[in-house]
Amino acid sequence: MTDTAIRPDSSGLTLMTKVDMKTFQTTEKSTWCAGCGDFGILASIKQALVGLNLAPHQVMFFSGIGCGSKLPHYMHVSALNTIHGRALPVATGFKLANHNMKVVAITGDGDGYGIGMGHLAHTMRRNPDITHIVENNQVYGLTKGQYSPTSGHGYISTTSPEGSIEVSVNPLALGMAMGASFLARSFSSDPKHLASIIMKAMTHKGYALVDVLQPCVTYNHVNTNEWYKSRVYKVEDLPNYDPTNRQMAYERAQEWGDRIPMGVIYADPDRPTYEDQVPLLQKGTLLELSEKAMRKDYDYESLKNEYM
Amino acid sequence: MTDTAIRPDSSGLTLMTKVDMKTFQTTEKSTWCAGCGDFGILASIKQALVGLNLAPHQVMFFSGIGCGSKLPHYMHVSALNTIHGRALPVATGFKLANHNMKVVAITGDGDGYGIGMGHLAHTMRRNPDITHIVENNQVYGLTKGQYSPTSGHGYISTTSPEGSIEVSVNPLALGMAMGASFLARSFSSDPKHLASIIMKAMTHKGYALVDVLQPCVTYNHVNTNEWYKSRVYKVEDLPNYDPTNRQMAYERAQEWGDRIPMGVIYADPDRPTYEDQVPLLQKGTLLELSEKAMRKDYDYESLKNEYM
Amino acid sequence: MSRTNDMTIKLGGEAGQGVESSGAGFLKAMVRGGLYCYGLQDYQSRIRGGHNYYQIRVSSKPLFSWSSDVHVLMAFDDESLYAHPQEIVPGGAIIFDEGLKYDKSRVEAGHTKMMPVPLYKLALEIGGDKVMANTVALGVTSGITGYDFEKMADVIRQNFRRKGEKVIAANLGVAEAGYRYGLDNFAADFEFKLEAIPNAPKRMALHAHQAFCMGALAAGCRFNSAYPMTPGTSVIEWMTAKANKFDVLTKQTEDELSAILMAIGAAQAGMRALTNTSGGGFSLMVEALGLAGMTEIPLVIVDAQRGGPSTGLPTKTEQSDLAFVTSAGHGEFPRAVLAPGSVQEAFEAGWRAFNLAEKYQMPVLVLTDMMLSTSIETLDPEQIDFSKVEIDRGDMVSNAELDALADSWAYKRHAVTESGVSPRALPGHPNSVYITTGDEHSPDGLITEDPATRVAQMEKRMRKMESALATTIKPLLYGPAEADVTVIGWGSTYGAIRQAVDAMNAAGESVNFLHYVDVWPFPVQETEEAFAKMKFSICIEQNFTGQFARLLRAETGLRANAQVLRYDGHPYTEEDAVAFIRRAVAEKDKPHNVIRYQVPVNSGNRQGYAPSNGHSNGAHGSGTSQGQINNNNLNTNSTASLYDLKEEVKA
Amino acid sequence: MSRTNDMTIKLGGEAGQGVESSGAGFLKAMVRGGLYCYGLQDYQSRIRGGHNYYQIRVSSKPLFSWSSDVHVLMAFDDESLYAHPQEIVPGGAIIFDEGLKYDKSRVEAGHTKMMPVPLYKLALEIGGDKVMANTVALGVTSGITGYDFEKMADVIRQNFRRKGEKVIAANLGVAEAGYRYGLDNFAADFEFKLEAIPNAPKRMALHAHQAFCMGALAAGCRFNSAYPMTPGTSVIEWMTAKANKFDVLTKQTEDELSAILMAIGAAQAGMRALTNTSGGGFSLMVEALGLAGMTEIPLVIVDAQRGGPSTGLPTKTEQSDLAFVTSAGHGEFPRAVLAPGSVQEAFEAGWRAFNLAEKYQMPVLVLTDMMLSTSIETLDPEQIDFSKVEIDRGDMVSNAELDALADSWAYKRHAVTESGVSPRALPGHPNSVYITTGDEHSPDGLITEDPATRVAQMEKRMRKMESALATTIKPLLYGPAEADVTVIGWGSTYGAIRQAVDAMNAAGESVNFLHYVDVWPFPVQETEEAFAKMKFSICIEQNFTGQFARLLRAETGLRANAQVLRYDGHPYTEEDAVAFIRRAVAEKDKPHNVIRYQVPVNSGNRQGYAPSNGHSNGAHGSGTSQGQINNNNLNTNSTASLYDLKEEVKA
Ligand SMILES: Cc1ncc(C[n+]2csc(CCOP(=O)(O)OP(=O)(O)O)c2C)c(N)n1
Ligand SMILES: Cc1ncc(C[n+]2csc(CCOP(=O)(O)OP(=O)(O)O)c2C)c(N)n1
Ligand code: SF4
Ligand code: SF4
Ligand SMILES: [Mg+2]
Ligand SMILES: [Mg+2]
Repeated sequence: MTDTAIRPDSSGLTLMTKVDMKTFQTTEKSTWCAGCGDFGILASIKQALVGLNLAPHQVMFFSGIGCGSKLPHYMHVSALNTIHGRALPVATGFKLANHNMKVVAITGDGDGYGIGMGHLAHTMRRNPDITHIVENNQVYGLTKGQYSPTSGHGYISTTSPEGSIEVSVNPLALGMAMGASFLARSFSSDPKHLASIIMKAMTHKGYALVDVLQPCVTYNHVNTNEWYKSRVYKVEDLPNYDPTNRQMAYERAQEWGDRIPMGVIYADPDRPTYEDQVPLLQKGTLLELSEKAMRKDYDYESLKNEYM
Repeated sequence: MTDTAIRPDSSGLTLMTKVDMKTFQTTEKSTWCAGCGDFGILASIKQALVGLNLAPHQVMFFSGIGCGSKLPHYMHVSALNTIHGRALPVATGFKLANHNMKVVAITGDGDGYGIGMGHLAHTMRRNPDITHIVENNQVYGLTKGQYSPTSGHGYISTTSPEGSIEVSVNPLALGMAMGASFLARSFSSDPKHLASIIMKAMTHKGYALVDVLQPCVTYNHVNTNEWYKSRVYKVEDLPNYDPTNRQMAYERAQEWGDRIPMGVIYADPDRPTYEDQVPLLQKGTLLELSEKAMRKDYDYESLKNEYM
Repeated sequence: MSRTNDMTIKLGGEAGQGVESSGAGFLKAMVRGGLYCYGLQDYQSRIRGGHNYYQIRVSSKPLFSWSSDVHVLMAFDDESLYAHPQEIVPGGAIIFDEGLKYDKSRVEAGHTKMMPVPLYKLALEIGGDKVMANTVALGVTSGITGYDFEKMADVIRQNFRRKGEKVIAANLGVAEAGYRYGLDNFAADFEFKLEAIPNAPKRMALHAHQAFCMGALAAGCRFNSAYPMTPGTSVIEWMTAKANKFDVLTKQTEDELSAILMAIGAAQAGMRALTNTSGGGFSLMVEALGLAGMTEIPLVIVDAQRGGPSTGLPTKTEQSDLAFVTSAGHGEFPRAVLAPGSVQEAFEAGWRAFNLAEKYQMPVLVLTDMMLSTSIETLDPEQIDFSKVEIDRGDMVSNAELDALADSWAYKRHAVTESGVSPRALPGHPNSVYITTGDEHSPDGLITEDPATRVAQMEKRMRKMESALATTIKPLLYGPAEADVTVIGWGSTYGAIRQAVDAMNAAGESVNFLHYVDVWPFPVQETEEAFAKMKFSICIEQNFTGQFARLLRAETGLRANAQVLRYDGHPYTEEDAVAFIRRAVAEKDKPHNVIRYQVPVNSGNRQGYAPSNGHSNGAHGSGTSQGQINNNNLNTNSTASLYDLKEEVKA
Repeated sequence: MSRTNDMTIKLGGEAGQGVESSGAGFLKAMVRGGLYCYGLQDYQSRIRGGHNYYQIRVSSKPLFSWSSDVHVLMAFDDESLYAHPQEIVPGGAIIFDEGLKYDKSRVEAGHTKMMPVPLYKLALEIGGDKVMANTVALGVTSGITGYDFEKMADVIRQNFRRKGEKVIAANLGVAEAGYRYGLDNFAADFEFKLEAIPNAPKRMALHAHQAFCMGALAAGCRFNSAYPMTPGTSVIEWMTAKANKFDVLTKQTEDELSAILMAIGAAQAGMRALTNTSGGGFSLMVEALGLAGMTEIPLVIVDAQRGGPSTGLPTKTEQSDLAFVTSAGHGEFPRAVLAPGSVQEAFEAGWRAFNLAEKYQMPVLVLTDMMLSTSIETLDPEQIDFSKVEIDRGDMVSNAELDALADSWAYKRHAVTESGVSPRALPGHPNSVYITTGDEHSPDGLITEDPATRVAQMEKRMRKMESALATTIKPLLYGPAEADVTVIGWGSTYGAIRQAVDAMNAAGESVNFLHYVDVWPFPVQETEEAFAKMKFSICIEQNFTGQFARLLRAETGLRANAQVLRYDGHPYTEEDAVAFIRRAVAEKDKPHNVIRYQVPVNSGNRQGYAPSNGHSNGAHGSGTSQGQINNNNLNTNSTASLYDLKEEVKA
């Protein structure tokens, strides 16, 4: 043990060794059901990290609780698997402390859009440079199939035997209302698209939401793989689609039903991040700055004056 | 004490005696600062109740914690002054139990849009028949002037000496994203307008938000009475404004700055309330129905069969 | 030891293989044959895969706990073979698919009868679907134990009645094929038998949450808001399933804060309102709990405990929320905590909780746990006695009384009274117009900071604790009135301890059992009286710090002579309890002996396939002789401090 | 009793009248004159209006508490006249505006010197603004007490230095006018005097939160997330004010959940992270607290207590979160609870908390309260000793050590060790790649349900409690090593008890004082040793249920002979403490005597204008004779049960 220089050596995003899919591989066996969409999301995340040439120690993952939130256990990466609905504030605290590391938060729909709604809305307003991937299976998987905040009207489950009677959360519309700077959607069964969207989200400076449609083969027999497949389309394929155009984005964000838009729905590349707006953090990461404090290298005696 | 017929006699909204402003008067002295906008809100609420001919026992008020949330103490009405940020779920529970009573929730901006954000968004999705009046002074009054979720960018306070760097909450835009069925705004210094808007909100079937601009004379020296006065205008005065038109409403909901719209910004009179969609509640209030249970008038023995 | 109607049948397999539903069906078939069953479920926090098991203990006498000894294991995957062989008694059997590939070296088959059966083949050939392999295996079990096939057929007919004749026929077919196969190939060489009792009385097989809900429903509870959390979820799911028939409104909320808050709102309107959760969710309810305490709004909260802290062991059992729930919330307010220990006590807690809540206008917490809320007991129908359910709403102001008031100012919601209970009027009546608040308040519910009013209100509220003591259940003494050894327990350890006490007294030892159902307010006087009669006492609980022992000491200054603690997530078996009691007695000389359950070294890997009992030394079958507990399984700490663990450090 | 440099000066008025800032200025003027001051603030939960007061006790010796006796009252409204007259000692004075209209019958002026002064007139005429009336009154106080006007002038010059010469001159002018007025009209007939000490040493006047923050800052804390809540808010406001100079990042969050969660995130990155709140906010932090416990993330949480439960008494004091914070959270995990009792102890808690948190990788709770966090003590600058601040981050893995690891798989975040502490590596290094989780986990931080791993991790974590005991502060004995009477206290009662003990020993009685600063893990051994030496013990605390006494009994089985409890929201005065101790001694025969503070009957109305002391019988001045406590003010309960309150019911 040493009381100096315990700050980890994190040289930003410069790469030490070439990363590939194997870099992130673990022996830990996943607990997901065969056919679960989370497998595709895991693969796409790894792919995106490879694409961005990010080593395991350069990225910090946060997750909540749910089937999907177990994801960081199944890859070799720095991570904190937090509690249900609470990944975003923890991720924000970490980012404020060490903005040299890339920060990714992974949550389910119940986790991120339900119990975590308050943190979600306020994080959007703050715009920390965090990528938020939501495994949206429109159901509570881990607790065995209750309806979730994104379940469709009429969705039948053990706690809604006569069908859900709440308006489903529209995360993209919410993001637009709350000033989020990047809003995207993809699909776990289109891993190439998903990986490319995650790369874009991670490249975006600021809070970036990736709403991932994810079939839950065990509990959600309404929003199945086929259900999604037959509905999704890519905004990239629309002529002249401009995600920086708020009005266009707002229209796409509203769309859900026979057609479901995927891709980068909205992006404001100019909005400064929270970290950018804190003058202190322009001097370095808070963690770096705090080394001086660990050396007691401040004039604390002067604090006494105002009380004398 | 008697174990029968403890259900209060609440014959819906039919009136027993004529109510007037005096009906709601109490001897309790308010703790608000002289000049506080909350006085105007209190007066307007009373006026609206008189206008709707609602007696004190026919309305149940809920509030959170903050200067504004003390309001129900200053009028003669049934009320539960809950905890910070939590009025809406309590109000919803009450409404589900006894939908014969009108339910009004009163919160501050910190209370309703900050700590209460999660409940707010989910209540909007549910659409219980609750009127939610937010005393929005863009500051934390009772805790002595910290910035609030609606404080403007750059707002200086003890916890934001260099100015707030978060995007302010836009409650109307949030409401549109979350499927709220009634969204309005008014101003504490225009009590006539405010009273009329509250009446409309209370007449609307479903969750109705009234965002009330309220000068805090002690702490908010930016958003003063004059600041608001010089900016507000009424959508009623716009030619052809139609609050049931989502696109029109969306445009007005976005507006904040030199001009601030007031009035009923959005209304969807057709969206069914949560209570309307629960088949059970079509038979009567839950409280009425539960009298049968209090008499033990159910075949409980039959429950045993499935375990035999 | 009897070879008939005294055994444990275990099913092991992956999540999603239907281990639990198959087990539950077979259990029912045995209950219908007049046998008493105890069904224990063990599953992992995952939806598919992993290793789950279901274990049915059968007896001709009432059962309250499981046993470490397994007589028949149906292994639906190789993991089940590896995880459980040590538990199998000499002469016991393992039924598995003849095609199952497994590592023979990991299965100690010496004294076990291996029974390979063409499970999948029979399922496919006769039933047309491989998923019926479970049913084949159950048939085999019927066959080798000689259990009346008709009982099983009955349950199959009932369980599939909604699926139509064809499905019923297919299932009956495969079951019978299994039955024949077992009978023909293995029955003769299998010594453990099951025999249905002629004209068996009808009995119920159910778990504590089902019983609790019946009690709550019968008490008039018609509002249940909750957020899903294992193992609490089964409460709202049950209430929802019964909602239409019994006019219940249930509401899944956005989080646990909202769950308790909605219940508070409904309660304020006049409903008997219930919310349910597990410890993690309860953590989020604490602020609102204080609101209910301060505003004197009655409320019932079920905290179905699981392994903690934090997300902890989501599907494992523990009794580790006691200290938390008794003191949760800043400041001080009255509450009651009930900890039923059996299915019947859970039923009674279901209705008693609402009476306590309304009589004393305070939140009432009901502590259950993973084990209690999933374990099936067999009850005589009279044990769920709806005729005994009382509805006592306490001091409520009737409409007539309100009518008689002078005006809408006369009623004082928080009037100071000798009992601490202020007559309660519901909003809605013209003379019941009042505010109440989580701030300190005057009798009329208005915010105050006046010291005298504050003191009067505080004392008034806290007096309700004293008043409530008059109606809570005092500790129950089970077994002989006087005994050499007294075991002290609370909540769900009831079953294992009760069975252990019976077994030990039958073996000529002298043991009795002081069981706490209602743990708060604490029954000081009765505890002191009970302690005065104890010769040697042992407090057994399912947590690390000995929370009940600490509560007991805080309230009375008294301590048991020894403490037994377990926190690996698995409940005590009867044999565990017996062994621990004997161990404590044997170590009588150690002052304040703290004995901690240690998991046998060879009990599995990180993935969690370990059996929870201590029979790693191959000594099976009786569970009643002193020498049986492997020293590895018990760890003794002879100092008083709960944190003095240095000696316990291994490797 | 000395007539010089031994008095209490009180200012009373509406919120917003500047009572506190005026009082604080005058306090500084006296501290600069070499006098010791203790400043007590009392305000209501409102922004304007109502009744606030500020009370300054002055002495030539160090002070730790306030006194019930008031010598000068500056009344800025009529309410102040009605609320406080009973407190004024014979010969004491009330200074008020000559134009103030008040009900003479409500002011007992018999032995009090009424001093009407043209406060507003002088303020307007000389200063040009009526708001300076406060300053006039302070001048009058200087005048009548004969206190060196220059000291006051000094403070005025400093306080207004940013407002320019004109403002300074105006304030000096009105102050001097008041001074003259007092001197000329009343000084001769006023017996209580203040005298500056020549060449007075420089001293500091500050409260516990300021001192705590200095300690935290010096310990390297540079992250503070919080949500405003009285009285906790002053922590983040202080840190924010110093942020630029000391490179601190503070963050006001959307709620308390987010406040603790952000702190957890920052701590995981490697920051020394702090969050602060009051009990209601802490209620919302409980789930995350368990996460920190389970993931072994170090964290410091200040819970500034106030009157509970629920919103309770937002601006009044209480020590009623102890039971809650020691057991908050489902399941079991290690934590420490520190309860500083003075400004100096708060400073030390500020840096010690971070060492404890990081050494044992667990959450550390610091309990302050309304009284402690607003009351000003006078300290010698050496008492805030930055040179003594140690930074011990515990067992952290350095970059060099990480470099030396074989690969990125080698490091095990939750390695099982004898001390329970696993060497901690921060994320960011190529060989520090690990996950951790609130689920039970293996040493490498992966979710597990394996019983053996679970048990090993649980025991490892809990061993840290034992280890932590090595570095916590053990109970401090104040006064003679042996005494007839021992008072036991914790946290903020320190000042009143200490002063009482001094006063009583000076009066020839034999009393000492066992003060607990670090209350959890509980120092069992030291407590047992201390109890062995006690002849008659009295536990004094500021809550209803005697939470500390209960903790003590839970951990040791021991009880004090008598208990004193107060929960009206107002702190004990020195005189209160003396009276209670004597009362307890006088009632020695009553076993387990529980004495409760009762508010005098005539102490005000619902709006809360009551003084908190018991001097309603007109016996003033000395506070040291036995008969002084009015029976109305003490309520004795001679039974052991805390809830056995029946006898206490009044009217
Ligand atoms: C505070 C709290 N409440 C409830 C739970 C139980 N719980 C675990 S996961 C989950 C929801 C899972 O749904 P989602 O977030 O959509 O994830 P999925 O399992 O569908 O991937 C719940 C309610 C918990 N762990 N913590
Ligand atoms: C859980 C909790 N956190 C914090 C507080 C402290 N608090 C009281 S009111 C308030 C905010 C007040 O702001 P707002 O809601 O805008 O109401 P206003 O006073 O401005 O009317 C806060 C933070 C509290 N009472 N409870
Ligand atoms: S339950 Fe659904 S979400 Fe969970 S692992 Fe299975 S398929 Fe995936
Ligand atoms: S502080 Fe502001 S909001 Fe509060 S009462 Fe005063 S003016 Fe009104
Ligand atoms: Mg989901
Ligand atoms: Mg506000």
